[in-house]
Amino acid sequence: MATSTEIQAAERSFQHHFASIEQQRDTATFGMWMFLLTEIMFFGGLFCSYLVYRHNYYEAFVEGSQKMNIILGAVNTAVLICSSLSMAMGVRAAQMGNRKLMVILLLITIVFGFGFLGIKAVEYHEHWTNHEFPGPNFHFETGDPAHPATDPLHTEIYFGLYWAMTGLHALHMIIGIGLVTWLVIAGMRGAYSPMYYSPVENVGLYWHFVDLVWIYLFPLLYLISHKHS
Amino acid sequence: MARPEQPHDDEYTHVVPAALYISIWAALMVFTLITVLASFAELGPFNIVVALLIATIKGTLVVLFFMHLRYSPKLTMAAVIASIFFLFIMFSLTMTDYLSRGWATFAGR
Amino acid sequence: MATAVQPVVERETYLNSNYGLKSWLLTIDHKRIALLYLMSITAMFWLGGFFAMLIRLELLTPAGDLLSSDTYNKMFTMHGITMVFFFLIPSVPAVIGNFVIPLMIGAKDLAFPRLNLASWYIYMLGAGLALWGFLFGGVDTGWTFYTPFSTAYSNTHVVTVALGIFVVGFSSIFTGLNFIVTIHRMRAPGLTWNRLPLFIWSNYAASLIMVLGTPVVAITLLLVAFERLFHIGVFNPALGGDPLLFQHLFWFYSHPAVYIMILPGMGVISEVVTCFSRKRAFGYEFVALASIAIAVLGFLVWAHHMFVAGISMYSALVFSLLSYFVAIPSAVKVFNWTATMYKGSVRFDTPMLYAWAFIGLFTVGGLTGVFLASLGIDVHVTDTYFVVAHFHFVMVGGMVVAYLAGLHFWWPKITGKMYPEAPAKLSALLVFVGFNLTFLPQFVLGYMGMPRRYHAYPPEFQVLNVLSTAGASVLAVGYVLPMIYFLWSLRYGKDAGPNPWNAVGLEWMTPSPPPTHNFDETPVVTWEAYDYEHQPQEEITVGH
Amino acid sequence: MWKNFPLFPERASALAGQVDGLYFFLVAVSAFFTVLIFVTIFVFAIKYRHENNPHPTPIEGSLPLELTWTLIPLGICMIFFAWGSLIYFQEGRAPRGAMEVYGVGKQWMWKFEHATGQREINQLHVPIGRDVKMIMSSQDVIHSFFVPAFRIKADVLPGRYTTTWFHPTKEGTYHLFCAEYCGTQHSGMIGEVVVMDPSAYQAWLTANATTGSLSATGQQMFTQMGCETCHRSDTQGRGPNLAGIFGKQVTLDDGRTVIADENYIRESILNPATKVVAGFKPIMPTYQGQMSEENLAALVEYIKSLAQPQPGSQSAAMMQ
Repeated sequence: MATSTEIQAAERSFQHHFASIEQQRDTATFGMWMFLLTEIMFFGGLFCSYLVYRHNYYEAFVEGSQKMNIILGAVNTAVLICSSLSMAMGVRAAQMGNRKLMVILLLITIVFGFGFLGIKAVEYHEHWTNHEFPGPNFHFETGDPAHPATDPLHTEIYFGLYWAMTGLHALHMIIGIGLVTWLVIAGMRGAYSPMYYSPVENVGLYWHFVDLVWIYLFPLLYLISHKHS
Repeated sequence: MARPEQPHDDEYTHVVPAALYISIWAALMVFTLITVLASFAELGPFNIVVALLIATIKGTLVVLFFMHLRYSPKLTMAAVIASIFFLFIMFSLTMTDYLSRGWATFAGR
Repeated sequence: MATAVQPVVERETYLNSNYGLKSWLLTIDHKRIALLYLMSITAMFWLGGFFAMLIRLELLTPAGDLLSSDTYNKMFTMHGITMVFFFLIPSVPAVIGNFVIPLMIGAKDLAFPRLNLASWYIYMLGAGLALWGFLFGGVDTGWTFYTPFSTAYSNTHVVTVALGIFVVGFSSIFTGLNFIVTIHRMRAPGLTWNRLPLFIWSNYAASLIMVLGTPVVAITLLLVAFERLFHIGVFNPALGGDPLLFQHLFWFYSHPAVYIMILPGMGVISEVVTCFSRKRAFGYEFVALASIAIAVLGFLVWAHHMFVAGISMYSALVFSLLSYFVAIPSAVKVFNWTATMYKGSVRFDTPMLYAWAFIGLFTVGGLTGVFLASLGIDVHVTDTYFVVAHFHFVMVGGMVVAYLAGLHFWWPKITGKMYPEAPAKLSALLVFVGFNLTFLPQFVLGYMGMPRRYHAYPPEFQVLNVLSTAGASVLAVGYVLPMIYFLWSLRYGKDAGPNPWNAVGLEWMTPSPPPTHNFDETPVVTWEAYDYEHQPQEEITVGH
Repeated sequence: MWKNFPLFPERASALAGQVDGLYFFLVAVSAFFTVLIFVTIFVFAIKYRHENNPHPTPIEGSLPLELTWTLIPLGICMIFFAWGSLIYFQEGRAPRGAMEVYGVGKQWMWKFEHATGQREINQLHVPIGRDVKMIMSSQDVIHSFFVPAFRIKADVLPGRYTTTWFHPTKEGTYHLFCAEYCGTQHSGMIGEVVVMDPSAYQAWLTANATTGSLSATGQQMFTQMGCETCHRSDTQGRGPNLAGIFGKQVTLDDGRTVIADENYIRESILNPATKVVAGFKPIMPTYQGQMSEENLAALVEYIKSLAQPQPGSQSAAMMQ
C-alpha cells in the first residue's frame, strides 16, 4: 500500500490542467507512443534508402556485409535483449512499488547499455582501421582490382548506410542511458510509486523501441548472405 | 482526484508476471540464435524472408509484452498500425519506381 | 456593459496575470506561447516578404540587372525556406491553433505545456541557425535542396541551413504530437468526436502529417549533411548514389507538407463560414472526414513532383492516378462551404471576406493542381511559372488568406479588442486584387514556357512579369495595413466582449482575453457543433 | 516592351497539338467550376445577406448532393487521367527508327552530337518531319531539357541516360531552356532549336560534316580498346556477341531479365559486374572514370548500330 510520502510525491507530480492523475498518466504514455511513431518514420527514411540500394547493388551489399563481425553483432543483440528484460522488470518493480529492486534493475540496464556501446565501439574501431568508413580514406578491395566483382563505390554506400544507421542507433542508446540514469537518481529520491511511475514506464517504452530497431538492423546489416565466404 | 486503491487491477497498469517476461526473453534469445544459424543456410532469396520473418516475430514480442501493447488502449494499437501502414506506403510506392525502371521504354511499334 | 458605475476591478486575464519578460519567456500557458509564435513568425514573414520583393523587382526587366545571379539564386532559395518552414508550416497551427485548440475543446491547456514551450525554443533555435546561414553568405540550392547540386556543387551554407530546418522540424513534430494527444485526451465532458469544431478536425489531420512526415525530411536533410561532410554517396551519382532517391524521400514529406500548410487554413474557413452564415456546416461529417482523407491520401502522391525527373513511367502512372484522388476531398470541402451559405443569414464582416477570397483562390489553386497531376500536361508545365503560380494560389491565396481570416476572427478573443472594420475590409480587397494580379499572369507565363528560378528571361515574357510585380506591390500594401491597424487596436480598439460575433463554440464562452486557466469551470457539452439554431439571434453589436 | 507580347507558346511539334487539346479541355472544365463557385458565392451572399434573410434555415446536409459532388469530379478526373496518360506514354517512348541526337548538359551549356558526327553547343539543328530522339546525360548536376514549342521536357541526370523525342512540324527557331535549377548561371543555360526543311538540313549537315559518324567513331574505339577480343561477332567470345542485342530482352546470370536499352549498355561499360548476361563470367574490367560522355555516346551508338539489319542504313534513312 502507498505510504504518505509516496502520496505526496504523486501529488507533487500532478499537473493541474489534467482532471485526474489517471488522465495524466494515460496522456503521458500516449504522448510517448506518438513520439515513437515519429521515431519509426525517422529510421524509416534510412530503411527506405537501404531497401533501394540493396535492391540496386545487392552484390556490393553482400561484399560489405561480409566485413561485419557476426559474433560481436549477435552478442550485442543478446546484450540488448537482456537490457530490455531488465528494463521491463524495472518498470514492473516500479509498478509494484519496490523501489530498491527498481533501482537495481535500472542500474543493470545501464550496465547492459554500456556493454552494447562498448562492443559497438570495438566494431567501429575495426572498421575504422580497415578504412571501411566512407570518405576519402575509404578503401575496399574485392579480388582482382582490374576485374572487380562489384563496384567499391557501391560498397561504400553500404558502409555509409551502416554507419548512419548504427550511428543514429548508438546515439539513441546514449540518450537512453542518460534517461535511465535520471530515473535512477529520481528513483532513489523516492519520486516514483505505484501511483506515479509514468517516467519509468515511458523511458521503458523508449528503451524497448531502441532495442526493436536493432532487432531489424542486425539481420539487415550483418546477415545479408555468406555465399562467398 | 481519484486515487486507485489497487493499481494492479487497473487495466492500463497491468502488472505482467515476471515469469512471462522471462519466457519472452528466452524466446528472443532463441530467435536470435536461429536467425544467425539460418543466415548460414543457403536459401537464395528466402534468406531475407526468413531473417525478416524472425525479426518481425521478435519485434512483435517486444512490442506486445515488453511495451505492454497487449494491455494498452486500442488507440495505442491504432498508432502502431498507422506507423506500420505509412512505412509500408513509403517503401512500396518508392519501389514502384525502382522495380519498374527497366520496363519497356520503347514504343510498341 | 454594466460596469459604468462600479469602480473597474480589473479582471485577471492571461495577459495581466503576470508581468515581465521572464513571465513570458518561461510561460507554459498555451495562449502566451501562441503570442510568442505570432511575433516570431511575423518577423519571418516580413523577412521572406523582403526576399520576395527583391525577386519581383529583379524580374521587372528581362536582363539580370538588379542582383547578380548568385544573389538572385540565394534570394529565391531563402524566400522559399523562410516562407515554407518558418512561416507557413507554423502559421495557423502554432499561432491560432495553439491559442484556440484548448479553448475550443474546453481544456485548461495543451496536454504537454512544457513541451509546447520547448517547441517554441526549438523553433527559435532552428530559425537562428537558418538566419545565421542567411546572414553569413546565404544558401543557393532552392528550398528543395536537390542533389547532387546541394551535396557536391553548391559552395554556400547548405549544412547550416539544412540543420536549421532539421531542428525546426522537431518544433513542428512536437506541436503536432501535442495537438494529437490533446485532442484525444483533453476534450471536455460531452465533447464527442462528432461534436468537435471542424477547426479541430483539420488541425488533427495536419498534426498527423507533422508527426508522420516531418521525421522523414529530417533524416533526409541529415543525410544531405552527412553526404556533404563525409561523402557517403547515397545521393551523389558520381559516388554511385541515386539523386532520385533524395527526391523521393524529400517529397514524401514535402508534398504532405503542403497539406500541413492548407488543412489548418481550411479549418479556419469552416469556422468563419459557419459563423457568418449563422448555420451549421453543410455536410459536417463529410468536411471532417475530408480532412482525414486529405491527410492520408496526401502521403500517396509525392512523386507527381517527379514526372519528368527520370522515374519509371509506370510508377508515374500510379502516382498520377493517386494524385487525382486527393483532389476529391478538397473539392468536397469547397462545395460544402459554398452550400453552407445557402439559406443562411450572411454577414459581410472582414473574416468572411477573407473566407470568400480563400474559397475562390483555393478553387483555382486546386484545379490547377489537377493540371499538374495530369501526366501529359505536367511534362510541359512542371518547373515553369505555372507551378509557381499554382502553389502560390494554394499557399498564399489559401493559407495566408486563411491565416488572415483567422487572425481577424479571433483577434477580439486574443486581445479583447476589436480591429477597425473599414481598413480591414480595404486590406481584404487589396490582398485579393493584388494577389490575383501577381499570380494570374504567371499561369500564362508558365504555359508559354518561362522556367522557374530564372534570373534573366527572354524579352517576350516581360509584360506579364511587369504585371506580376505591379500586383505584388498592391499585395504588399494589403499585408502592411493589418499590421498597422492590429497594433493600433491594441490601444484604441473598442472592447470586444466575450463574444463579438455571437458565435457558438467553447472559445466564445469565456471572457476575452481569457483567464489563464481558460475556464472557471470545465464546461460540459450537450450540443452539436455549430448549434446556431439555438443561439439567440442577437445583433452583432461591436465593430459596426 | 509591348511589341513582342505573345500569350501562347508556338506549336511546332506533332505532340503540341495534343497537349494543347487536353490543356484547353482542362481550362474549360476549370473555368466552369471556378465560375460556378464564384457565382454561387456571389448569389448566396447577396440573396441571403443578413438584412434580407435574418433567420437562417437550419440545414444538416444532403447525402445525394455529397455523392454528386464526389462522383462527378471523380469521373471527370478519370477522364483527365486517361487522356493525360495516353499523351505521356507517347511523349516518353520514342518510335523505333527515330533519328538520334546525343545531348550532354553541363554547368551551364548544352552540347549535342548528331549520329552523323556533327557537334554543336547551345544549338540544335533538326529537320522538319522526322522523329528525333534525344539521348541525354549530365556531367555534373541535374539539368532539364525543355523546348516549350514542342511541349516536351526531360530531366538530364548525371550517371545515366534519359530520353525524350519530338516530331517537328514547323520551321523556325525555338527556345531551349534548362528547366531544372542547376546553379549560378541556370538562366543562362539556354539555347535554340532550329527546325529546318530537309534540304536545308542536309546542306547544314554537309557544311558541318566531320570526319566520321558517331558509330564510326565508336567502332574505332571498339577496336582500339580491344573490346572485340571478347565481344566477338560469333558465339566463341568470352563476352556476349553484341550484334543485334540492342532493344532485345537479355537474361542475366541471376535469372532476371532486362531490356538492352541505352542505359543498360552504358551501365555494362561502366559497371560490367552489376548485370552480367547469363552464361558469361564477370571478367570484364570497369571503364568507370576512363571515358568521357562523348566517347561513351560513340560506343553506345556503335553497339546500337550493330542491331541494324545492314550497318550504315542509318545514314541511308537520313537521306530520304
